[in-house]
Amino acid sequence: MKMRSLILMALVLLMATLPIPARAGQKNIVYATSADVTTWDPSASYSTELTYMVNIYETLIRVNPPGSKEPFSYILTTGMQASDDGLIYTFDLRKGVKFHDGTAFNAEAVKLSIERTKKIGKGAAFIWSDLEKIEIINPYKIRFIMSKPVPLPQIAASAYASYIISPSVIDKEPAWFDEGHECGTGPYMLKNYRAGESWMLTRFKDYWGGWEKDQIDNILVKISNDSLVKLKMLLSGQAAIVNAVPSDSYKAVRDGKKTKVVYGPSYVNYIVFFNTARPPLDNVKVRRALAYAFPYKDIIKVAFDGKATHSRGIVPKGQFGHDERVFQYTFDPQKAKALLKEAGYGGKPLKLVMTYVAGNQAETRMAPLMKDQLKKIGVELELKPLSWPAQWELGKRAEKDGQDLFLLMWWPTYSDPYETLVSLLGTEKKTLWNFAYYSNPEYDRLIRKAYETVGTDRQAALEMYIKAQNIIQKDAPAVAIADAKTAIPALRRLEGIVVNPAYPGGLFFYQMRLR
Amino acid sequence: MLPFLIRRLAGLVFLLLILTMLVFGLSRALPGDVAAMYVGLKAKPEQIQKARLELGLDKPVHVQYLRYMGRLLKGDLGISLRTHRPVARDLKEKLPLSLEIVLLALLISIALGLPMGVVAAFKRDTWIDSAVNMIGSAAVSLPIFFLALLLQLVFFNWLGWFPLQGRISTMMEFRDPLPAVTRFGLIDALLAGDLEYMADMAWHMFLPVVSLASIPLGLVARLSRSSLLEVMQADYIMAARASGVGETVLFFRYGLRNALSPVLSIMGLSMALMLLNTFYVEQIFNYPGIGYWALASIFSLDYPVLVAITLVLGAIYVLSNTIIDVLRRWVDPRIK
Amino acid sequence: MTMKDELKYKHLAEQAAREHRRERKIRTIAFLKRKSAAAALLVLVLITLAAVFAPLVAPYPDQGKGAVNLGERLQPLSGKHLLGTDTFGRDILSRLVYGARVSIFGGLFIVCAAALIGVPLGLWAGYSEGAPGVVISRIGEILISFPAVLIAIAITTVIGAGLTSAVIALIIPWWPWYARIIQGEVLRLKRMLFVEAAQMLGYGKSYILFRHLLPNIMRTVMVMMLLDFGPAIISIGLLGFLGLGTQPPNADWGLMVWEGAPNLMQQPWIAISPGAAMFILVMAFNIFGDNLQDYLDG
Amino acid sequence: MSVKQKEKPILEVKDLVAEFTTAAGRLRILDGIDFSLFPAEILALVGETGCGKSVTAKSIMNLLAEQVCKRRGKVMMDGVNLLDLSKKQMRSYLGRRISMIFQNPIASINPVFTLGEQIRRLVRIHMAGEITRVKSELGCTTAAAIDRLAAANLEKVGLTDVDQLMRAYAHQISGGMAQRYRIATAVLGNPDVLIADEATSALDVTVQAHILRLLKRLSAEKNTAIIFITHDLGIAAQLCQQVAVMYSGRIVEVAPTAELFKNPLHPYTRGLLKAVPQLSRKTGLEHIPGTIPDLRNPPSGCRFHPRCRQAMERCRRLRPPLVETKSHQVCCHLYDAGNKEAAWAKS
Repeated sequence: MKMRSLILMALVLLMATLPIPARAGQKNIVYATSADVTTWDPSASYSTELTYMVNIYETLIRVNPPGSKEPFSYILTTGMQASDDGLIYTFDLRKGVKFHDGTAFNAEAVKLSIERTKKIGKGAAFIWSDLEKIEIINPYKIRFIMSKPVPLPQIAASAYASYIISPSVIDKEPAWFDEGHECGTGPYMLKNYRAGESWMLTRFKDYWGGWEKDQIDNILVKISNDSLVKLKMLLSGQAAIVNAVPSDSYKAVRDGKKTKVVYGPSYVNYIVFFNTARPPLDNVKVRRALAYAFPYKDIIKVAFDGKATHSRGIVPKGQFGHDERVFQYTFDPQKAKALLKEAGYGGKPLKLVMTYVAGNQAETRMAPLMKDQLKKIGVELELKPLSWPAQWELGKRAEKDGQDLFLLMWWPTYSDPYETLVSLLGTEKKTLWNFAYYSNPEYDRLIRKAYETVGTDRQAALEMYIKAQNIIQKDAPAVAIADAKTAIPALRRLEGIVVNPAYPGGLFFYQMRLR
Repeated sequence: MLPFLIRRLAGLVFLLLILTMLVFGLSRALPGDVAAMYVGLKAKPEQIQKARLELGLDKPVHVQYLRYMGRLLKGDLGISLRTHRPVARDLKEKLPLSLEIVLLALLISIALGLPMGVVAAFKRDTWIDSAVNMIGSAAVSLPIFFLALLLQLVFFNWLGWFPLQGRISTMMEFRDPLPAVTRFGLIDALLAGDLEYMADMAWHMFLPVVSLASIPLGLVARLSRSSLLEVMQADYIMAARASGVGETVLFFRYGLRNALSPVLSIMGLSMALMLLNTFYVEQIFNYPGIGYWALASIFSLDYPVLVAITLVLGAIYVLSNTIIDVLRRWVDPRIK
Repeated sequence: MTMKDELKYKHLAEQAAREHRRERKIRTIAFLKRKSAAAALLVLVLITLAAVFAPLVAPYPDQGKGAVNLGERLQPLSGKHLLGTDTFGRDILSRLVYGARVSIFGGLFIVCAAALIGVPLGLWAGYSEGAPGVVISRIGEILISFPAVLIAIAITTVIGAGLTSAVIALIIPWWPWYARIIQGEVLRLKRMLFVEAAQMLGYGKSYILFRHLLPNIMRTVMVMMLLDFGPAIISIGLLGFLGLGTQPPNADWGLMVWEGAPNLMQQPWIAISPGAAMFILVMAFNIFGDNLQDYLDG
Repeated sequence: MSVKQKEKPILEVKDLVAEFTTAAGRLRILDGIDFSLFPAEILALVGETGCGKSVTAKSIMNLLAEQVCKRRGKVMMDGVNLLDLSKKQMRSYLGRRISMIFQNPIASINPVFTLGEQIRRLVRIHMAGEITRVKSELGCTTAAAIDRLAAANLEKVGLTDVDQLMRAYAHQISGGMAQRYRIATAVLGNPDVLIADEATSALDVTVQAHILRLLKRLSAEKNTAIIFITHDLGIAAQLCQQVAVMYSGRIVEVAPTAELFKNPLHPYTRGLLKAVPQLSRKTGLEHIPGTIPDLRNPPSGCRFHPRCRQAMERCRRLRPPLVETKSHQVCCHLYDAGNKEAAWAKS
């Protein structure tokens, strides 16, 4: 081994002689993350690439973080009027906006983009299903005509499927985009794309918003699935911002002299589905018993480093539809035991299987805690961590032979509870997301009605949503465990990190400043 | 020699054929709706159906297989379900990165292991000998993932001599990438005359290479020692000695060359082993080669990628063994 | 042969036998005199005992089996927890002891199974040259060139992750090595013995073959199995590390390293103790195996 | 020719003892070997396998690792005791003054180098003088000179088609050729003593004959003394002037060939002769009852006594001295003073 250390020394000396210069004057940061890209096609994009999409492309309007005065802020528009029946929306488009290739932004671009998305029909294109047609009134005035009074603003501001693409590339195949090409109006442009490895977001000089000092020139994105590596990168200052560090390390980062953790609301929540299609979980009492047996507080402490809220219904905290009037299950072993006894499972221990995603830090941490507590009420929970596709596949064909409990991490596509409520527990002919295999016509009717009311009478809609959620809490086909908070570890020098739960994982680098 | 090579090549083709059948069959037999994965999270049924047609998954398996082989011959390995990029293109980018560190590791393990073994044998039953023995055993006993983590802990956290992760410093990545000529980073950097870049890459490769080299190094050191000791007992050595040939010549020329062939034959195995170990090393050092890629694809059941990787690994395994057999014939004329 | 001759041969045979026994006794003593061998053996025995009597040895058996203990999360090394506790407050030492079961018995199973499958096939392939030989070695080649991780994935997606699937996944590419070696051995011995047989007339070839073959083979296999133990244990660890082996909350050294890795900076002991344990065990096996090999080669 | 030569011996072995330290304990393989070898003499060293013939040769050549084999006694070559020499010093003797060939010729040629490569190296080591001579004579390069000499040496031992042979490898040539080649390499330094250890046992009869003739010629031409180790009395008879019979680490009888066959004195020699011609390891035991003694605890006194039909009480106690009869040297109590008559009576 002497030899090795010699070589090592030699190399170190070599390094010393070769200083690695930083680009003077430029504000460059590294973002280390596991958020990889599944497609660069803004019409089809429906996954983690959102982080970058919101910097490259823009939507007509953007949902503001909870607690803002205004629900929306205008991006590619300057104004919006809705008809009373909530079927027609008119937008005034922003003038003087350029796409990255210099093409001018105008009504045609909007029409073509939305229609392209609808035509391709990938990703979240379904959000446009109630759009009848788009009319260009003049180059800077455009009108959306809907078949039903659905909440168009939320849709137009959706994190997916509502980006405006330059007419110059509107006919390109998805493959062309996936090579790493783009043409949006956003403040940053994509450069040096190495799939699954790294790429760069670099400043778009003629961004309509203009540039001030301390804004970031280049963001180097480095894909890293290893939270330990990301922690080390952050602590050593190699990375200015990362998407996660090991659960037990947040405190250290939070209290670090150079590092901080920016917390913000998030619509991500963790939900356990009970297999209502077969015993013993076809018995509502057993389902409730389990709901009472989960150690919510411990889970939040161990799996979320204390930074999450005990769920109240499957609509996450902060999202429209979440309400204190929704019933909340709490940790109560006695009640759980009692319910089990009522259900006739007093004596012999129950054997149940729970699947979850092996790679998900939070889930791998909450699972053992659940197992431990269920044991105390006489339920033997077998843990079955799987890769996501395997878990999903099992769930889809699982009514009879698959899991009993399905632990799911979920986030809504756009900021209205309908999607969550219908996808997760609405009646499905062929299972896709409803891993409780639950079907309740009354519930289905209720949420649909709410969805169609929200555009005109928000309050009435809210009441309906609450009613619907309480139906769920009563039948307990699924119980939400925790509503996560977004936690973004970063260097203290990096300011202006804003968390917007409507854009899960989205980082608006344009708003950041590097001091 | 030529017929031998032809035979081996035929063997390779045969092997790959079987492998494709196996892996392809598996990828279709195993659970995991390929179409759904292709569409991605939150896919809607109609989208999945669309994708199924798009990918020709509605056809019977053997038809799919034939299509696949047809495309394979054209060098098309399909589309990644996860990144929706052509697998062949990613393979072209990532394989060289891994080969680079694997070959370096192989080089190191020979360059250090052989001398270690030889010296140990020459200084038989001295402290040197037992030291080499110990080091050898230790090297083959270290679980690769544990070694990698330890190296990180020591050389990054404590000593700070070597970088933590990646293949080049982030500072470097803000520059424009090198022209990809050979796609072997070091060579490309050299061709581009960018020594700084090259040094930086070497610096980043060091820890991964060391982790990979550990096991082969141990194997080589131990094997070269034992086989050399055995050879030195042989009649022809004694005969040469009896006719007055000096010890050093006996040992380092007559002995060593005879001892070489078993050492060589361990190399093929080491190659295969190291390629598998890249799965771990690249994960831990965040080094974007096929190992890293493979692992990511494994956990998302990205079948097209997995098939491709299996084929490549199989091919490399056979080829490296062939090369080694050629070398062995060269050092030992007896092998027929 | 005359009566007298027979008696004499009998006498000679006995003498030879006595010689042999004596030889072996002396060599065994010499073998155990080696410090390294003795030390290795000691380590192996201790770890094996710990594994077998885990419930008695482990300070907190239930935690070894996975019961969480949130009161004492991430404790450093202390009198109460000799090797500290992990993120669920579980006593690392207890988990090591239970993890040893996986490593030792898993390894044992793999090696034995590989030998049980590989040796007969190898014998067959070597004895009846031609078709069987070719087929077996071809199959072997394919399986060997097939990454175990992928096999593991395949099995896991079907029967779910777990020690069983990991072990199966490892046996599949493992047995061909035995088949290969044995086949070669048989061929070599055949050549050798037929030459001899040609010299000493009278003996039937197959008789010679088998009288000499089996003992030789058995020795080779024995050494091979012993030397394979280390790699087998490491391989299990590798799969465990990827989450393709033992499933939480059960203990497995590879899995423990994976669980501990994220805390490597604040609580290094969580990942280092299982890694070190694995290293020590494998090292012990290798040293013992080497010595035994020298010993058998005389 | 008689044992008492006028000229002084070229090699003189006195009370050579070799002890092996093995896992099984210390073994006294050689228990005091005495013999002398005269220029151009061919001495046969005969005995059953395991009696220590080869060990004798190898201890003379110092080919055995020190840590394994401890040697005592004298191996005198013109006034120097070879046992006192270090391996380094010994090398100046090996191949030049004393050389050796082995039982299995093919195994004793390095398989991975061409014959040419190996003999050239020996030429370079041993024939520096000739090389310069040849160079000056033919005005050719060193390499060419070496080739020439190598070829010449091979032709001397009756090998034909030399160029091709030099390009060949050990596994490509026959046993006979291999042994000729080995002889060529062994004698190219013109050693005074050549030890041939079972040099012909592995070869078939016709080839054997050739090799024997070759050795005879050599010793005649270059007046090399040869120690010819064999278990085959027949060959010994054909080739050698002098025969030494070994038993369990001792030389029990030395005599001129004819004399020995006519009138063997030692009971063991007699036993051996009875076994001729089909004497060989397996059948040898049948004619002399019992087996080779266990060297871990050799029989007291005369090591042969357990198998000796004429064993007397003193044989168990005393180690017999080397007795000089008029033509023999014999190591047996039958022949020391007082017992001669008895012996003659018996024979």
